[in-house]
Amino acid sequence: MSSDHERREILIAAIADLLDGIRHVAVGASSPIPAAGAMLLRARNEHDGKPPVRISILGSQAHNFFTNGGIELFDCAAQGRVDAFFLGGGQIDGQGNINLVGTGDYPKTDVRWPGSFGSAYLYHLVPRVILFREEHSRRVFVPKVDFVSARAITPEVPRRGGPYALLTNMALFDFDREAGGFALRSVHPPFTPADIRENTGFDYAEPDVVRATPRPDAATLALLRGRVFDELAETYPAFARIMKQAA
Amino acid sequence: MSSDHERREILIAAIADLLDGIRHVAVGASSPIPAAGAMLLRARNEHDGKPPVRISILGSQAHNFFTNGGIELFDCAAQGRVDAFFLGGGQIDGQGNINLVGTGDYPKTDVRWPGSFGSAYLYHLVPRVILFREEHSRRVFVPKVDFVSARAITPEVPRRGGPYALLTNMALFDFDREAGGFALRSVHPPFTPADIRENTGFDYAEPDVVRATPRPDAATLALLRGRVFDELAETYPAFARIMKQAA
Amino acid sequence: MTEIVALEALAARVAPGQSLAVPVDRSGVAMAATAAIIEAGIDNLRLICVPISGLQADLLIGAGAVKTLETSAISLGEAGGAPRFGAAVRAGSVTLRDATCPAIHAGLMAAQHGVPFMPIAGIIGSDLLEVRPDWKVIDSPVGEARKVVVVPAITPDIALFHAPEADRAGNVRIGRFRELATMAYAARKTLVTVERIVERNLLETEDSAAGVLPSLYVDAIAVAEHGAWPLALWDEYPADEAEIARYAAMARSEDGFRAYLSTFLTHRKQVA
Amino acid sequence: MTEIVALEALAARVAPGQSLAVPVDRSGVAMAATAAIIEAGIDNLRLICVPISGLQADLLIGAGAVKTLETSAISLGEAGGAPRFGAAVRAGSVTLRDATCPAIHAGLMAAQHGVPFMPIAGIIGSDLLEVRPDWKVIDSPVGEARKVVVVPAITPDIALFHAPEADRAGNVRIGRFRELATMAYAARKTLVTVERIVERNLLETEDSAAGVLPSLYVDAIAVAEHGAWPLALWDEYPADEAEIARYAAMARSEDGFRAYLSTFLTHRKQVA
Repeated sequence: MSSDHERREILIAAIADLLDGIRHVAVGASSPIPAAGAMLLRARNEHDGKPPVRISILGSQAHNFFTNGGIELFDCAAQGRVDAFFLGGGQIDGQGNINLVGTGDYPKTDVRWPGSFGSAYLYHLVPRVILFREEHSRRVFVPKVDFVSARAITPEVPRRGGPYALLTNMALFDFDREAGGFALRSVHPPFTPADIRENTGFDYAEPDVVRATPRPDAATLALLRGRVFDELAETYPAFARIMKQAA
Repeated sequence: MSSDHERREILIAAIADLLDGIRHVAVGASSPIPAAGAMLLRARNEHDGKPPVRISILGSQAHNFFTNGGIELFDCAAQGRVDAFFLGGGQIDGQGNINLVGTGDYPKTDVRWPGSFGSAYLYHLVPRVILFREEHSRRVFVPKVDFVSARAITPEVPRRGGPYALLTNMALFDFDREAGGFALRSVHPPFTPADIRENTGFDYAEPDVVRATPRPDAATLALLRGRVFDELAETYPAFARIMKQAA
Repeated sequence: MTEIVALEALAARVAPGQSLAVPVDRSGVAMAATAAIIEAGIDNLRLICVPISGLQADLLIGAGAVKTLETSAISLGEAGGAPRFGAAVRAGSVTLRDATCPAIHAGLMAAQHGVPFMPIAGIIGSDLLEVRPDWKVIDSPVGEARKVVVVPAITPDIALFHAPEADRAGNVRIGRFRELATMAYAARKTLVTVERIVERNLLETEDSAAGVLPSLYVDAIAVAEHGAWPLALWDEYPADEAEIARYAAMARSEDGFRAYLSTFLTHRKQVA
Repeated sequence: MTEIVALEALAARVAPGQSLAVPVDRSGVAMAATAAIIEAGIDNLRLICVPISGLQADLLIGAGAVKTLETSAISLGEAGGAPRFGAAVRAGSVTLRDATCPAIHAGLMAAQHGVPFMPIAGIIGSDLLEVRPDWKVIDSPVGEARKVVVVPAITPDIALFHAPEADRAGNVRIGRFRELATMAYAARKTLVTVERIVERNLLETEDSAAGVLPSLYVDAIAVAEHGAWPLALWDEYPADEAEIARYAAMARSEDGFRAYLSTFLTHRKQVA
């Protein structure tokens, strides 16, 4: 990968592909790459005459069509009206569980992160939760999280939601709900499957031939560097400016 | 009682007295006499330098300070923010239970009334529920209601609400929550305690000497026929006009 | 995304046998759409009144369109009792699901929050618990020992109401009548008639957005001028009390009701 | 009825040991009042963040005013982690009640509706259930057999927030930020700071009323110009990101925090 900006373009395009087919995606605050991915899908669908995509960006004025206060995103998800959402995690384990609370023993955790936010709820209710964590390291991807903010699989209760994929700076994984774990789908150039294995603390399935994550094609890049970064600038002016300058 | 209009003035003044000390009274739609009683209390408190009285009239624009839709009155009562409310009843029994559904066997009732509205809920939650029913007859005041829309006494569950008094065209009763029944407080002239006994289908306590319900004094009448009927005209123009003409 | 369609097309989205949630008179009742539903012969409806109804329910009942009726009351207000409701109760031709106002709100809120039930204060001791076996009394699982009533989620197939205006994107102005939003959150589909479509974006400012139901919850909109008539629409127009009284008088008999209905349906077509 | 008082008098209505509900940054945080509370030495607060907090909580924690903390997250957003929160967790000086956003909303709504608990979707499988023994998992009393989480009612002693404006009667404009209304419905007392008092009646029109918290729920109001600073207030003013970054840097050490706090309290007095 020749630059930060190219890496980001790959991530944004990968996110747009992961979102293909959805009608409504919600994006958390301070998430320029997921937001750009969602906007890219919206622009592409519009260009291709496919169904429109609705994007809610929490905390954004321009992309907020909620009018019932802070509960509305959660209610909306519970009603089945949110198809995709993004979650990160200080730790993510091989079973897809995420930890947003801290490491070590609760409550006097060694490292304390902000907290679980809405994860414990939304993980059950949003069909395509995309785990997005740029740092790809054994510190983040652990065999077992120290605190389960949100659990991926709960056979004891019906649920429509859960992890769909895991996207990092190095690779893209699918989550297999039947098997209850991740499977490597593609590796972002210049990384190799061995790099992924070395930097991932949990076990995962790996196909015999692992493909490279595709770079965005020319049409995608044109949409991205034009309309999408312009739209993104409303909510993430600094990020959009850097991306446009680099392009 | 020399006229309909004098009878109504007695009822309005009696309601104002029953509401004495409250901060917030809610009045149902189509209830000009309870609304006038509440407005009389408000005017009197203001005149006497006593604490202000808030009046919510359901369905009124001018007396609506709710902004959260139809649930707000009910929530407000559940929060302990409504001190008094009025309920009627196609039947009311000696235990204070009310029937707003119908007579005979449910569901194919012989006579069907509109339905229970919010009574089953508010009776538990509003400390001073004033039962107001102009018709005073054995048809209305029965030993046992055919359908309990709302029950007055439920020892199995904690509650702050319940009946406080029963006001009719002929008399005023107190409700005794300990004893679980009504006690005659006063009889509107020209009726006698014997008239009340004859027209009431349920048993009730009666003091040795039953006083006459007082006619409003001059100061009260002045407030009522002036300011109160003017205020009432916003919500009940026809009723206020008739009352002012007769006065 | 919200579609803007003709009134007949909107009514055609209601299928026989569906559950249909409608609001109290003062919140904005889709009377023109109700006429179109009756005209289209859609029947076996499971009507859910949020939390009470009047002329709209009585017309639908009289027209034979209602199979079950969940409501806290049916009344024509100043004009008195609802005659076709009364007749249907006596005939046993409609299955009653008598309720109390906040229980209907609570059931819709359960659907709004995606939970199977909602606890509710009060009600204990009421015979409503006898006639509503779907309502349960449980021991509170938290706090001090006490009984609490729980009501199941109400998920209407269709929510239907009338509002002053919508924008081109399908955002609908509902003002303070937030039960309209609750109905839409809870329902599988929401159909709205409006007096007019406006060209501005109703979500544009913080002030105008506060009273808006977002298009996310609105499946189809039809313009129906004077669409709540003869009922009132907020501060847009008052109820036509004379017309409602005329209905109350005529609907006392089955024949009178039929005559009224025929005129009412004709009137609707003349307006449209 | 709502009283309009000075900022210090408003802060003095918060007593040590009370539970205090405060909103997320974007809804309007009463930072000037927070300074007044710290200055008045009010401590042992049980802070309830609706549903998360940032600078406000970190300042109160750093000042030693917080005994227990119920929140779904504490973060300074772009400026990174909340340093005094982190230090307090390591020191074990604050009792944590970790939550998830909709559970805090649900707890407040239980209080709003006057019920002891509220069911909530999801959560099952989360370790939050281990650290929140007051949350229960029950068998749904209605519908098909399934487990459901229930959370107890949250009834704050005080709800405190900042808004653009109130009228003389005490009606407060809250726009779309309806969690502010939920807080007020649930709380025993509600204290509000505003940028300004307006002379018109905010309930006057259907449009302006839609975004109003009625005075019925508001105990006291104080004017505090720029009262959310350095946080944003809706579209009135943006966050002072440089100031928040300065805080984030200084508050890494106890001494740095003390120095910041001292300047912050002084600044507040200069503005007032």
